[in-house]
Amino acid sequence: MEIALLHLVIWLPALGALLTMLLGQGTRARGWALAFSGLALLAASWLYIRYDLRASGMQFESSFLWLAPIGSSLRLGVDGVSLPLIFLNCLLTFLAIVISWNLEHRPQLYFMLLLVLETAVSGVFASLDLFVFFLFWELELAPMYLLIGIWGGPRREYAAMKFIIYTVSGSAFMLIGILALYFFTGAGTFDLFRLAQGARALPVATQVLFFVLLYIGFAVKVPIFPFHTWLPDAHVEAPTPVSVLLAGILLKMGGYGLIRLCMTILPDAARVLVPILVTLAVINVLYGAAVALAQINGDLKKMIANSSISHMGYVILGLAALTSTGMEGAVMQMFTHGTITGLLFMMVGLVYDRTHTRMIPDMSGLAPRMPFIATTFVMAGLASLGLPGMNGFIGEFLVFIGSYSVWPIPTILSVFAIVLTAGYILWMLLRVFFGPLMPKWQDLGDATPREVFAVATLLLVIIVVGIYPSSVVDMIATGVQPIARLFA
Amino acid sequence: MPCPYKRMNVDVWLLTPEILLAIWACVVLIVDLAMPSSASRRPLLALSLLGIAGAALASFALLGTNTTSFFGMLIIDNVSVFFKLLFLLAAALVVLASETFTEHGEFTAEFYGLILFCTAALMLMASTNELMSIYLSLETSSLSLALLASWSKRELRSGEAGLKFFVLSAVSSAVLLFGMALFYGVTGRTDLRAISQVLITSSSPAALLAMSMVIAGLGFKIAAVPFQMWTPDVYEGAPTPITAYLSVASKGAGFAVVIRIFEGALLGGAIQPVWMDLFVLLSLLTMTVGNLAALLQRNLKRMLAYSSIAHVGYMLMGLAAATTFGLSSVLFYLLVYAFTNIGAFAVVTVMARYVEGEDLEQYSGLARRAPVLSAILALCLLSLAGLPPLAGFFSKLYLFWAAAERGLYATVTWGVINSAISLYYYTRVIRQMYLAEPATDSPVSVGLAPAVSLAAAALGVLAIGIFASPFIEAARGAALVITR
Amino acid sequence: MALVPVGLHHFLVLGTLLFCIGMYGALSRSNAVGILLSLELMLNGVNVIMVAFAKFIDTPQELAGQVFAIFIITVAAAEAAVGLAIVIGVYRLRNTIQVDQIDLLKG
Amino acid sequence: MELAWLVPALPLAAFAVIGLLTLRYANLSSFINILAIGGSCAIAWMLFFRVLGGEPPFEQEIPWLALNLQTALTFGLRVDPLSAIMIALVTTVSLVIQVYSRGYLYEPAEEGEEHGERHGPATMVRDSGFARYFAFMALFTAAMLGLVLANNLLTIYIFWEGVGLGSYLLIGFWYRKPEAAAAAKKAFVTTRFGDFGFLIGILYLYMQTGTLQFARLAEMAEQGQIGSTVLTVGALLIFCGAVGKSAQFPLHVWLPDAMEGPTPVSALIHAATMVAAGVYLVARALPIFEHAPAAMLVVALIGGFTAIFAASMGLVAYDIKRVLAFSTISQLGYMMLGLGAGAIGAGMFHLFTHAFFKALLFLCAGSVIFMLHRAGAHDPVDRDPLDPPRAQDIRYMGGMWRRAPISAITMTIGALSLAGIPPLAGFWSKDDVLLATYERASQGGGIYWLLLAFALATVLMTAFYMFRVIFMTFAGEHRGPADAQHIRESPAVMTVPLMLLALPSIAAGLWGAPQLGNGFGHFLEGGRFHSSEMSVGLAGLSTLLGAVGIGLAWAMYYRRSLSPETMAARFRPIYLTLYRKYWIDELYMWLIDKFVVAVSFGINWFDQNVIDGIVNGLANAVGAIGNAIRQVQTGRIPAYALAVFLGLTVIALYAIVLHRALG
Amino acid sequence: MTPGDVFTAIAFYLVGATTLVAGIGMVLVRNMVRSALLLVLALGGVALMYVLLSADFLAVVQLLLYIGAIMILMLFAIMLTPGQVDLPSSAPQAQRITSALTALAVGVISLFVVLSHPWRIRAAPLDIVTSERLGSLLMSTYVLPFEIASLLLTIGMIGAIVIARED
Repeated sequence: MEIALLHLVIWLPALGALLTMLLGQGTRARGWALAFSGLALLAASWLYIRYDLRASGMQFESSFLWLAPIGSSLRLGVDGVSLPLIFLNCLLTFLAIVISWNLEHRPQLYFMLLLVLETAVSGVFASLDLFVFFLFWELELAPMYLLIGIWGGPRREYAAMKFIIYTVSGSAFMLIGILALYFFTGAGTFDLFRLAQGARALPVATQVLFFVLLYIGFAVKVPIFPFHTWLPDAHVEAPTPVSVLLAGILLKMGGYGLIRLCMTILPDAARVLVPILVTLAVINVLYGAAVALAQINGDLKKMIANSSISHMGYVILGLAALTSTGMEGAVMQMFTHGTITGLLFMMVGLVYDRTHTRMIPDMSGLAPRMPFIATTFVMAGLASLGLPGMNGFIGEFLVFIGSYSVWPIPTILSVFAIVLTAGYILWMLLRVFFGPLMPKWQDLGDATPREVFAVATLLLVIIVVGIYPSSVVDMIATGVQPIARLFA
Repeated sequence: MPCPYKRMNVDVWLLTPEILLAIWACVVLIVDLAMPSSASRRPLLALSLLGIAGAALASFALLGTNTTSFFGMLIIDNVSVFFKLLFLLAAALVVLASETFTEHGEFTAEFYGLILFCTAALMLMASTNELMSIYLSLETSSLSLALLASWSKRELRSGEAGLKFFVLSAVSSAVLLFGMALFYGVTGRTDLRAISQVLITSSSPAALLAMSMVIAGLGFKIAAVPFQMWTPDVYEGAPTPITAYLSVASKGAGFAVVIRIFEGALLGGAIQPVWMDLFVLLSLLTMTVGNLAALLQRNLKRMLAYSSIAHVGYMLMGLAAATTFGLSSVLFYLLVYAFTNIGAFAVVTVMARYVEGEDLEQYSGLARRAPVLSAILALCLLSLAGLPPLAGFFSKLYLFWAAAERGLYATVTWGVINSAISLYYYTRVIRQMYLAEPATDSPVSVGLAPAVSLAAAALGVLAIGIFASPFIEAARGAALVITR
Repeated sequence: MALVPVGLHHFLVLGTLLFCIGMYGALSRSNAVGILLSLELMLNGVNVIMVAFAKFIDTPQELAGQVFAIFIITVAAAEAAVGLAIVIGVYRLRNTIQVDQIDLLKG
Repeated sequence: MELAWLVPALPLAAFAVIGLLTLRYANLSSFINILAIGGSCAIAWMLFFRVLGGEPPFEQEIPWLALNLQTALTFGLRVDPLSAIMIALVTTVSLVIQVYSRGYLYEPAEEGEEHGERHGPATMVRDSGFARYFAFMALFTAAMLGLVLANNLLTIYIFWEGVGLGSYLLIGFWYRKPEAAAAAKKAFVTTRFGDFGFLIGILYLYMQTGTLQFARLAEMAEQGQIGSTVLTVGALLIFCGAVGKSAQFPLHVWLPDAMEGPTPVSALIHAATMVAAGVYLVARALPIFEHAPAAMLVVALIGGFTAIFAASMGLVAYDIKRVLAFSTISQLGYMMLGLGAGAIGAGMFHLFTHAFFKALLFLCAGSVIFMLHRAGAHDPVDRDPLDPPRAQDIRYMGGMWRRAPISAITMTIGALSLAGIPPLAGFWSKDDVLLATYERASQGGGIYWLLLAFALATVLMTAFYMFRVIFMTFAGEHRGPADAQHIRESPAVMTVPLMLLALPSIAAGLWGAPQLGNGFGHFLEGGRFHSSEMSVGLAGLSTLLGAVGIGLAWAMYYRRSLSPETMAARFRPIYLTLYRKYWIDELYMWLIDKFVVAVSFGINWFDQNVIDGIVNGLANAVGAIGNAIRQVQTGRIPAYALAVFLGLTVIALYAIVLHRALG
Repeated sequence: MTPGDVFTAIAFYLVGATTLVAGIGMVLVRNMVRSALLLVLALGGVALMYVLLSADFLAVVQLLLYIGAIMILMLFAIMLTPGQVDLPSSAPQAQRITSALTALAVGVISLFVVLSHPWRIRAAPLDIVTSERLGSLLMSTYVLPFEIASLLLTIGMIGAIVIARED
């Protein structure tokens, strides 16, 4: 029963996609999509509740031998690292479907792709077999490409192509890394833990090489400087719900890969490479913040996208600390960033739907015309700049406290970004919502109940987790414990 | 009265599929003569399919046989049966897809007949073990393909394609012949098995030159760089079903011969290190040239031609491994490649009725006009790009795997990078179909026969990947026969 | 390689030279029929080699070279027929068989 | 004592209820707010008296944030004399201000405002954000209460940021005014600079000591378990936060701008919340500071300097609220000076009294502004952006003494208290600070003499600028655009709070008066308190200086025997420097514009052109190679045949010659 | 060295030289008809070589099939493409030079190889009349290629007709 639960979470959306494809002509598609993503969300919530906090290690495991010739099994399981992310995935997809409700352009294909995406991402987080992991990883590509490419903005084709080329190039290296692990460990299996055992026997230089191969794949996804330039383009062009998913959950696949594959399988290499990782993390944090700040006269979405780069830098910083607190913070930061940036992109979308512009200088004083949107945008912004009481603070604080003892100077540099973040977020809010209302925006309306529902749900998560972090952190702590122990 | 040939170590039954096919080609021609000239030639399609099905049954019956006949010239083992079935499958799918092409043309019966003849020749190529038979069956297939390529007589490009194919194939086979002559001179044999016994220790310059010439001659057939120059032109100019057939069956036959000669006769010989290295070089060159040239190509058929060159590069990597696994992965690759390529070309064939030429522009917004058709093309292209969980990913994976097992890490890495690059041009087609707005809204209708072909291709692309195990096991079993 | 008696090497050299002359023709002719003619010369070069091997080489496969040569001549005949048919087909559409001008397909 | 959590929880709940449910009901919302703060006020006083009655410190905490499976950071509160005083103070002042706000939060009706030419009284309508205002006020109060009750650095940081949030929301309450929105942002970002240091301080201390509990830290510091370097660095980092929140130099720039919020908000910010938080933090962490003399010196230096520095700017400001703001900065400097001198009692006592009279002063100023608004004061269209709005510009006031006696009297009380005239509250507390500084100086700290001189000079300046305001506002004839006839006293809902606040402004000082046993100090520091003899000389000197200041103001602004204009003209460079606030805002703007933003634009350029340029260039290069390869496909048969033979040649050469040569 | 050898040598050099010269002429002359006739001469020379190589049957086949059938076909083709006979039948000079160099390279490599290789020469060179023997070989040992050749001819016939037929 419980094993089935995880399978339900993963396969329900796929089933939904199939049914949408077969039965969901026109706007009927959205009903199917909503139903199945809702069911998946329910299943994920149930899984979340049933998770045993006293145990560390994998739970809800199941395994089916699948590709006997190469020794790959469909082995699934979750721990405290992956389960929050799976839950986040289900939640964000559900909300993405809610806010796409009135989509008129080719809805059938759209909703089908969203569901496929959901299956792929959940699959990535639940796979314990690297080959299956890779399959799910790649499964996400085509839907994302089409989602950006069909429903995106004016430069959507360029952005979609950039996205896919970057990701595929990255995952090509990752595949080489996975195969290299397979061959050099001689384990004859893709089982994560068996590979991890085998990999420890390898010379450190070899491990470092493999780490780098895997790293490139994940670094593109996170994205880590200098592989990041696809992200702003993809975000700017992607439609709102897709941006939500892209920032909210897809980037997390990279961070997850780093901790689940790189760190778990190749701890010795991780130890060697952390100085570089830390440097990159700091660059990400400050560089992303600086570029976000530079968008103050530009594109709202680009600013948020670059803030994502900055915030994902914290994830890397936390991981590079190689302490349980740092890793916990990194995973928590992934979760919180998923909710916050998801919300931010949702808000940008709501504003854009009304003004049809994303250029910050074109907007001013919108708050009186859309009080709800303004309020929630401000709250999202505050969460993003790490205000305590919102969950963004929890992630950042854990990262800082975990990494400070190991990397004081890089941590201080990263902490400085909280000032920069406050600067650009508040500056942006100021210019968009406050001050005198431009006459041309006189007739804008506020959010519809459907939008209110989506926004409020995310906001609720942000605040509840912010006030009661144990609801997530405790689970994450069980998950990172075995990994951190590798470095103890 | 006992068969006189029994005494002479000749078992005609082993040739049943080829004979059946040849006879059936004649039957098609005769039935055509019997039909009134105004009647629809559609029944001929069914008739041809019947013949192919019969030949396929006959080939199936040979499965598991492992014998030689005709004084060692005919070899029937699982590899040859595999290739026979592969060619028959390609022929069947191409015949099905060609309905659109033949419906307005003349000489429909001759078209089908020639395909059947050609298939028979290719099947012979895959099951001979002797230089003369190889040469003759290769020439037979080349001639019929040259004729088929120039079949659209009012089409400027078709004639040009036929001429190019013909001249270059003749040049190449002259080179191949020189090589065979040298092999004969060095070993005194034309029988591959005997040649291999002599060459086990010899790596004289003459043997090496002979080998080089054979590589050059067969390089034409499989379209390896630098012998690939004809490929884009001919693929573009030839009628699309024939292009599909060229890219799958003819290329497959080329590989069959390469496998017989190199993985069979020359395996373990003194010159093995040389040809292994050569294959690696050719592989690198071929995949790179193919992929880069395809990158900005706007003509869909030409792009697929370059892509097929790139795929030869990948397969050469598997051959360069010179292991059972390498060979079996090449066989598997060919199977998957057959499904995907025929699927892609079938879409182009169907679309020929609706669009002018094959420029990508013509496929704008196809997803709106023909969602299923574009989905199949997209699947095939993504499979060619090697995106999981499609069949193309698995076939490529096994190939790289085999090469990696042999220690060809650099080659594999380069191959993976190439695959990533290749995604760009495959995606461009998908972009055109899904992202661009259609110029017209008129829907595209697909006839029954092409639909069957398309469905089979799509099914293959989807299913072979996910349920790869049995196929891979079968391929491994077949490969064992050769490399043992 | 003595001038006399004439042995295997002499014939091999002759065959090779014929092959290369034909090859030069195939490469430098711009008339399609000219290319076909050159190809015939190449095939004849190979034939000379084949037959020479048949005569001089120590082989259990008696006369294999000659048999091969017969088949090559057969192929050449069929090739000529098919090739000329194609050339005439091209000529009919384009009014030229200059291969330099037959370059609609390229790039 | 177990009810302590209710103190912040009640206002927080009020915030939630108003924010989520009753935003549409203005009156109801304000009542919810007042009820909640009233309730927490009652509890706070109860707790205060329990602590006063000698109950031991009470701590309560729950595990909140698991750092790993073994350890968790806690979320906890502590009721001890320090926090007991603070919660009582905060809730009381806040409650009074809430009540006042119900009257204040009206604005002239919108019609006709566009033209700016209206005269005569305005119809006052309730501000459209009435309910929102009370929600924010509740949040702000709750955050401050949480902050003072926190028992560890993490908890305090959480509420610390909450206070920042509250101030952001309230300063930007009239977000339609660009100045207000900008001021809100400025307040938040500037204090964030301080928080940056504070957060690092928390991380640093946690790494070095393994705990964030104040009690535990104090204990460890006392027992010498923490190295002195650690203490110094930790203390200084924490002090960074205090500098930001308490608007100490050089992070003081946000506070004058924070006047853009509604006046009761300013009252709250300046009196009991927000700015007091910095001082409170230092007081709370004083055990750490005490063992780090260098840090103490820095605190005193910053405090002393800020005191005189801010006071000097107050001398020339025309905005009634801005003068008060500078005075706040200056007084906060005092408190810091007191703390830096090692006298927690002095610093906190000044905080305590200051809360009352500064709240009083602001509410009075608010009352004046309200009256002027109601009387129809409006801004000309071409107002110099450097000038304050007319309703706040003391140059356009005057003569309100008769029309608004309650406001006038209470404000004068507040001003006297601030000027340190005995026996008002301000006198006692200011004297405490001076005394502490004096003692510290006489113990051999040369630099402390200078600080004492600063402090004394500040006394003079404070008295001067406060009475400059009093005289210009209330004395003489009305000079403003408002019709003097229509100026009349504010409603009772506003004046009653004024009167209520006037009482402690007069008398609160007695609790800490040495003559009366300095109950405050004893209560706060318990056994550690050492009462110092009041220095009559010092007290006399400061009183004298205060009187001189008042006299000077009287001479210049009442009797006009000294023309301020002439003075300004004569000392124009000085005047301008002060009036333009030493150009520090301009400097910061320049730094941000020309440095931070320029750098970020530079990085953005780098991102677009170099990083992305490389990527796109690579892609284009690959494409170009592909096209080049396609050039080989000339379509000519001889070329293709040539390729075959060339290929053959190369392969043959490789096979026969090269392969062997290469081994 | 027997007189037979000398006779053979003289015949070889005479015929060989003629063949080569005819071949070279064939690839060089501009007029296609002359080129075809020179090829006939070269092929005739090859036929004589077959005689020297004890391949009497082949010599006959060469004369009949090549010179009789193929060359007639070629001449037909040349005649059927009027206007093409006298056009520059060679490519531009640059291409001719590359072609020559390539041919030279292949020739040098091949000659080096065939001359340096230690061929296993049989003790007694083949010296019989081969026609009959060939016939029986084709019908027994080489029956498979023989069958394939018949398939080839069928295809060539059908295809050539279809392609060459005027619509």
